[in-house]
Amino acid sequence: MLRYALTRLLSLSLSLIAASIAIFAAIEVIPGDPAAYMLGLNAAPETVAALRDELGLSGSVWARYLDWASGLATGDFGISYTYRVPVADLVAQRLAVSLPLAAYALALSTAIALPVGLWAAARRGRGADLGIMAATQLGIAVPNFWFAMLLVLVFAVKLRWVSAGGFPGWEAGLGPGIKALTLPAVALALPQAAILARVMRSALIETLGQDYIRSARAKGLSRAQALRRHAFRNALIPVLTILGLQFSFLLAGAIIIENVFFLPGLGRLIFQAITQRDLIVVESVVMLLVFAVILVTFLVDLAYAAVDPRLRRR
Amino acid sequence: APPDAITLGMVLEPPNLDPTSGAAAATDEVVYANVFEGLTRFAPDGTVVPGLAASWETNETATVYTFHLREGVRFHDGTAMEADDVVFSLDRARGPDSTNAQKALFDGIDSIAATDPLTVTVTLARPDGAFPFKMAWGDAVIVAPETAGTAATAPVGTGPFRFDRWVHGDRVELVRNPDYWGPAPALARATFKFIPDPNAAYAAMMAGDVDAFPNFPAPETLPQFEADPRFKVIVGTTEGETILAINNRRPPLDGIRVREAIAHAIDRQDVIDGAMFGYGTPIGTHFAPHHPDYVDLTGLSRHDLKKARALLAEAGQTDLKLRLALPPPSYARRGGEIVAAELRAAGIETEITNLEWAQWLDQVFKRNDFDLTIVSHTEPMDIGIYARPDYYFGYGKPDFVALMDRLAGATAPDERSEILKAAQRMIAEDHVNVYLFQLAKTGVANARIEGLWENAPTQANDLTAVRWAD
Amino acid sequence: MSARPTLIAGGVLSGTVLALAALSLVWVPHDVTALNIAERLRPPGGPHPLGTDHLGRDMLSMLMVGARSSIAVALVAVGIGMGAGVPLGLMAAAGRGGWLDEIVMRMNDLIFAFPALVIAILITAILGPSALNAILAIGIFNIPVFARVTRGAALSLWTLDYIRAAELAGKGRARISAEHVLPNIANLLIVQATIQFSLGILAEAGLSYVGLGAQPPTPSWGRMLAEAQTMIYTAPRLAILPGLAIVLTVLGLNLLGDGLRDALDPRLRRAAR
Amino acid sequence: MILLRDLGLSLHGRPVLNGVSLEIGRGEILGLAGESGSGKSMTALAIMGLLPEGAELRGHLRLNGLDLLSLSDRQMCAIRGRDLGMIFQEPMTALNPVQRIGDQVAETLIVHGEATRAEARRAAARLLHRVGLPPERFPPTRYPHELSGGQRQRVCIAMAIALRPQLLIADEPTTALDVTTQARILDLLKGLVAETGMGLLLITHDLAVISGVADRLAVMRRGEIVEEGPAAAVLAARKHPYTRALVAASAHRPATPPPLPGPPLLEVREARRSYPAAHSGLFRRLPPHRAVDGVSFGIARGESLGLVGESGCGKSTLARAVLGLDPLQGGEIRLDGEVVRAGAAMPARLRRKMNAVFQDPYGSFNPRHRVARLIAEPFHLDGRPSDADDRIDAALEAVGLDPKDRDRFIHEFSGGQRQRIAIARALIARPDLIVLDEAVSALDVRVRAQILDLLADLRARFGLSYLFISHDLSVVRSSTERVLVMQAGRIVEEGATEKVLHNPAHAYTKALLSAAPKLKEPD
Ligand SMILES: Nc1ncnc2c1ncn2[C@@H]1O[C@H](COP(=O)(O)OP(=O)(O)OP(=O)(O)O)[C@@H](O)[C@H]1O
Ligand SMILES: Nc1ncnc2c1ncn2[C@@H]1O[C@H](COP(=O)(O)OP(=O)(O)OP(=O)(O)O)[C@@H](O)[C@H]1O
Ligand SMILES: [Mg+2]
Ligand SMILES: [Mg+2]
Repeated sequence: MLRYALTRLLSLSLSLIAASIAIFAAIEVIPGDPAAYMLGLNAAPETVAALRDELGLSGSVWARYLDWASGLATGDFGISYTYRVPVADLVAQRLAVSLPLAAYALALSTAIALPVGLWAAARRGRGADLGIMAATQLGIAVPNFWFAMLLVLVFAVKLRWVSAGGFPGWEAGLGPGIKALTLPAVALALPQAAILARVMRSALIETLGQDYIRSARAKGLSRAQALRRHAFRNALIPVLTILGLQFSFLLAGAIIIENVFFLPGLGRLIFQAITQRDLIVVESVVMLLVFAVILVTFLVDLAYAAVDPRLRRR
Repeated sequence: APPDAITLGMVLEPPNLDPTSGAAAATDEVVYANVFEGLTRFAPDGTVVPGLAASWETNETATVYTFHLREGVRFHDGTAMEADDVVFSLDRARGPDSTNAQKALFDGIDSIAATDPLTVTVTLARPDGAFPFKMAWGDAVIVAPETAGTAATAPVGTGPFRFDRWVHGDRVELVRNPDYWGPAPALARATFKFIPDPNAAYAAMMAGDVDAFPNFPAPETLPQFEADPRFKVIVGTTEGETILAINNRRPPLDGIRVREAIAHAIDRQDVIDGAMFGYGTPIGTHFAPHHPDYVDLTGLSRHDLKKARALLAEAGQTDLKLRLALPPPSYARRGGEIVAAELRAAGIETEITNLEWAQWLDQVFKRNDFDLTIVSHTEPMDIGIYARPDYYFGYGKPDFVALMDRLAGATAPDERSEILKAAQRMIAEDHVNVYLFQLAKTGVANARIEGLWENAPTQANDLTAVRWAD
Repeated sequence: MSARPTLIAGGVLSGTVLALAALSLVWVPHDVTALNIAERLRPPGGPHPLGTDHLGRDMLSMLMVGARSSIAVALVAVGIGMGAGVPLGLMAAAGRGGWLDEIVMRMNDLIFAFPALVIAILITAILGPSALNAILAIGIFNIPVFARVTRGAALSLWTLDYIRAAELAGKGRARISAEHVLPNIANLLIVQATIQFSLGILAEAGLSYVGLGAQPPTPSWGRMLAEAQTMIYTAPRLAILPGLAIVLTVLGLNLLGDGLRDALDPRLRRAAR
Repeated sequence: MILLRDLGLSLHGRPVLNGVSLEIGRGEILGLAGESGSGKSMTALAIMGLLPEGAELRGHLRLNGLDLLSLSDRQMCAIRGRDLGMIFQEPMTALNPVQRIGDQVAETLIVHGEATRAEARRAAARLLHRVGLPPERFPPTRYPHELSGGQRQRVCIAMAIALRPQLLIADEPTTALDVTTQARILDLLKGLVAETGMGLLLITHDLAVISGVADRLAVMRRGEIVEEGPAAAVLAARKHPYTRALVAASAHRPATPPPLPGPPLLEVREARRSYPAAHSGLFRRLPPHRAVDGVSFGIARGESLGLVGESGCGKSTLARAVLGLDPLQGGEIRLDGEVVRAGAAMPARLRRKMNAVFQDPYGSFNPRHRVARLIAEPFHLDGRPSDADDRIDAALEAVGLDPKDRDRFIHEFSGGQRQRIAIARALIARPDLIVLDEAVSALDVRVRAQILDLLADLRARFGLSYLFISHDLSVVRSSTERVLVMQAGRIVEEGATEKVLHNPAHAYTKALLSAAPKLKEPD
């Protein structure tokens, strides 16, 4: 087990190193210069050069890579070129929005999808099932930014129940914070819920065909009892896999939704940092995301083991 | 009582809050006249009026300026603003390590001296009648030596509002400065909220999340606001000459006939209607139409397909293929599509490439690797760029340079006016670029808000006079 | 659930879109590169059955040509994903448990670990926005998907006795993969391809929406949607039509995938009979 | 007690059962025999009310006079598990893999409201002990995957008998298990019947099993009961021709030609192969598991050598090594004097001399290829010969199929026919040695007899050698000259088949033999 953990750790750090090189290389070849961007149309070349020096952009590629990578390893993410504040602070600010948003959306989609999937599986082939499946197909097919726009139109512009976007900050209190994240979370969650419900349903149907369900029925369990007590847990593995993927997606992939709701999230930070060539922010945030994804994968693996005892050894 | 707080919408977030380093218009839109002040300042109508200098005088030849500072001005950290700070600020801006984006403003300065705590004398190398105008720019604001280094994140100025906090990616908040030297502003608190998505901007306005959006990004929705009594639409002028820039270095674009053909191929009104939904004023040269010295030269490049084709045939360019590089703003992206279609009608094929700003700066602006591009030049009174042969469109004709040199030395209003008119005519006749339209300032605000600038002589959201009506 | 209605509905929907896209290669009602500012924002009717857009172009023609770019991007991206992912998956399965398998799978994990949209933005920042780069960005993320699906299915095939028999006949791993493994997982791959295809169309729309996809004057559904979004209040048709086109196409492809899966799955086929 | 009268069943419109009538009393064991697909399992599921979707059931089904067919599903739920218990055909998959065995047993009690959770737990532990899983060695907290097939079958039994049902249905409770485990399970069932007085419906296609256990026997064929009566009498009299055919087939012995003189064809010396062991606990790693541990033997030309031993003793591992599919970690294998090595290192010349027939007649063919292509696969090594087509036809004929079958797909053949095609494929390149790894275990008795005949015939005609692997002693007895007995990776006994199986020297062989059910020959 220790050896397993060690090899796992080694492959994890190798992945991270590979990722850091890939990111750094990609960013090196991006045309455009943060200093030129910041100084605009009228700046003289010497001014740009002066700013480049000030930002520490004039060293050799290797020196800069090592500088950055060793900084990362010690938890020092560097200073943003444009904002001039520590990247770690920026990221922490954004995570305070993105992380709760992702968790909120995930919780919503799970809370919708699991019962719906269960319900549809129990009524497989009947009208209710067909209706639900048609609805999920539609949920997957609708582009989420389109759906988000619609939500804003109805709930913010027409009904004025919530504001059209923005985030007051957690210091304004838990209630306003959650209220501000509700529409974006719904916009993110519904397509995900549609996918999850389908996965849940087909996993359940798969397990319902297993011999042990028949064993359970032979003991005198009703159809519904067998579904709840035996099929559900066995169907969780594919559901967990999808949940893991969805969390990673939600954390960084919400850029478009963040745009529609003008939320100060991680996705927009990257987007903006790329346009402004705030490269150190891009590098560090992408690294952080890669790390988060690897971590989530690891957690999902742990969750597998919690669900399925057959996976506990190894 | 009427509310004393306001939330303003802005499309772009400033990268930092130091106007003396970096060119971002968004920085000035937050801090100009609110947090930082210069010796002089722009009034809403574009004239230059006293700022921290209550008055100034100049010698006969316009080479020595003496500024008399106001009394009792304090920085937000409580320290007094005196002549030393002015000397420091101007020296810092023109020094060798300066990262001031408009360093050229200070080029003419020979020396600066603090005669006494409230008097500053600036000696210029050459006569410059426009020096007070230059000192009104956001890049020339006065900062204190102790706090200049941290202005990017914690700006300390002398203005009517103090910086309160900045939630990155979301908003900047300012609060009233109780120790302001001038009349106290009506507002106690102002929030600048950053909303890049035009649709989100619309929704935020409609939902009442934002009280005013001085540069509203979706002109197509303005009729909606006009029809709604809750809002008022403010349409004004800006200093933004929007041009189809032509790389004058590159054959066959170095030939005046080809450039003229391009100019005749384009229907300005189509571009204004299609890209800006009718907001914008056609221009025929690189000059703001609201300026008293403006000459209407649009006749020189009237939409005339036949003429365009004839000129091309004359130049032997019957199957011309050009690249059109477009930066992100919608005037460029939408306008570019229209321009491309109109050029095609005249027999010029164009290939559109959309670029981010950083790419545009690198490829078009720095390496001059382009044929055509669309961009808006938002600096006030910037016809001087045509005198720079190394500037991206590469004009710099000696006659024009001579004209500009004369302008720098001229102090008499009549003479200046005459030179400016000649310059306008010269670049229009040479068809250096295609002059499309003057960008309009289209703002939306809650109908009860008063005192917002109608026009934009510089990029600013001056809040000193803004108030809620009862 | 019977496979038939799903299959037919999916086939008809995606077939119509494909046919319209194909038709646009030879004929469209109006030229989509010719602008007519005077004719802008015309309501449906007359020469323009679906009206005109904010630059006076015919909406129907725009939608037809837009289908072409959406489909082309998604199709080529799926092609890239399959072209690279399937061989990788086959190789990994053939060398199961070995170093090759390990390397291929770790590389896959790494690609998965990068947030897709961010990489798309980065690629665009490096190479400039174009349909080609959208294809590249979407294609790269299809590779691990196909590699995983292929490897998973191939692994279970490798335990079967007919693979043993082929080994006994002296066939090498590559040959066995091509001859015995690939044909037997083809169904699965086809189904996955329809799913990825529909995801590709959504991704193209998303990328175009943030300005990274097909470039003007080539119309694309995503860009039409993005450009029309602020006009949703004045001319809702402009935003609704491309949105509807995306929804219907994706829906059609998903239904097709579902139907194919049911039709090709021998277990379900038997039950349906 | 349970009474079936004129039970008819169709699945999706296809008739499966036809006028089935049966009766089981208290304390009685009824054996239900018949070849694969005859409808045995469907009869059982009909009684339980757990028929698959699309089933239509007619006739009468009474439990102590109560008409089961008129009950709602809710009412049936109350009866299932309480009055009717069932053990399913496949023990490996009959248990929920993510639930502890104790909880699965306890669930029967809890669902019927017979016990609180804690009581049910205690009762489950007692039940598991009773079926031979003492809590000291097999705590109820174990998960199914931590048990062997036989042990899992015991858990299923515990589940089924928890509430002392009046009728227990055991559907092929031992087919998946090796002989020793099989014997223990059958003893357990017999004991339970004697002890609790329940009725037992024992379904199997193995007449030998029935002859040892059942009081009465019903023989089923194509959904009908063709013969029924006291087990001993039915087996002795064999009135119905089908019964006769079944019995004859299970006792079938093909003629065995003698081996050819000369040097041995295959020599295996000190072969060793181990698999890395699972981790146990946090840091400890168990020593590697030795699947084949120093095995030596030889096969002469024309000889058929048997290899027996219980499940998991290493037979297949050894076979794969012989075939050059898996590498050895020690020792040596020589075929015709040349060393066999796994992987690409194996020369074509050598590869051609061997082939194999595997257990699963369906899984050994690519479902997408036609028979001609499937059979011709071994030609790959030398390129397709010019007379390939003729040889394909000849091979098909040799295994008793029609050359016209060459254009059909594998799913169009029955299990027996498929196994013949596998043999045709093994033969076509004229190998010297064929390894038969459980090649007949999946087939029902009648088809099995045909295949054994065919193999013997081919051996006589072409002078082939066989390595014949099986855990079924009767098959080995009837078709090999010599036999190896394998236990935990080692050969524990070796000798002439007759001698070893009649007069075993090693204790393990004795145990194997005594566990194997035998069908008594009538005088
Ligand atoms: N789910 C099902 N759907 C349709 N037909 C089925 C199904 N299950 C079994 N059958 C068919 O019903 C018939 C009887 O099957 P049954 O399982 O009762 O056979 P069996 O006698 O138990 O055979 P075996 O010894 O192989 O278990 C067979 O022809 C089989 O193909
Ligand atoms: N790939 C493997 N990894 C680890 N252990 C294995 C592997 N394959 C087989 N074993 C173990 O090696 C032992 C011998 O397996 P083998 O398949 O040779 O048994 P067998 O005698 O053929 O049994 P059966 O009659 O059930 O087919 C078993 O204990 C099995 O669990
Ligand atoms: Mg059966
Ligand atoms: Mg085996």
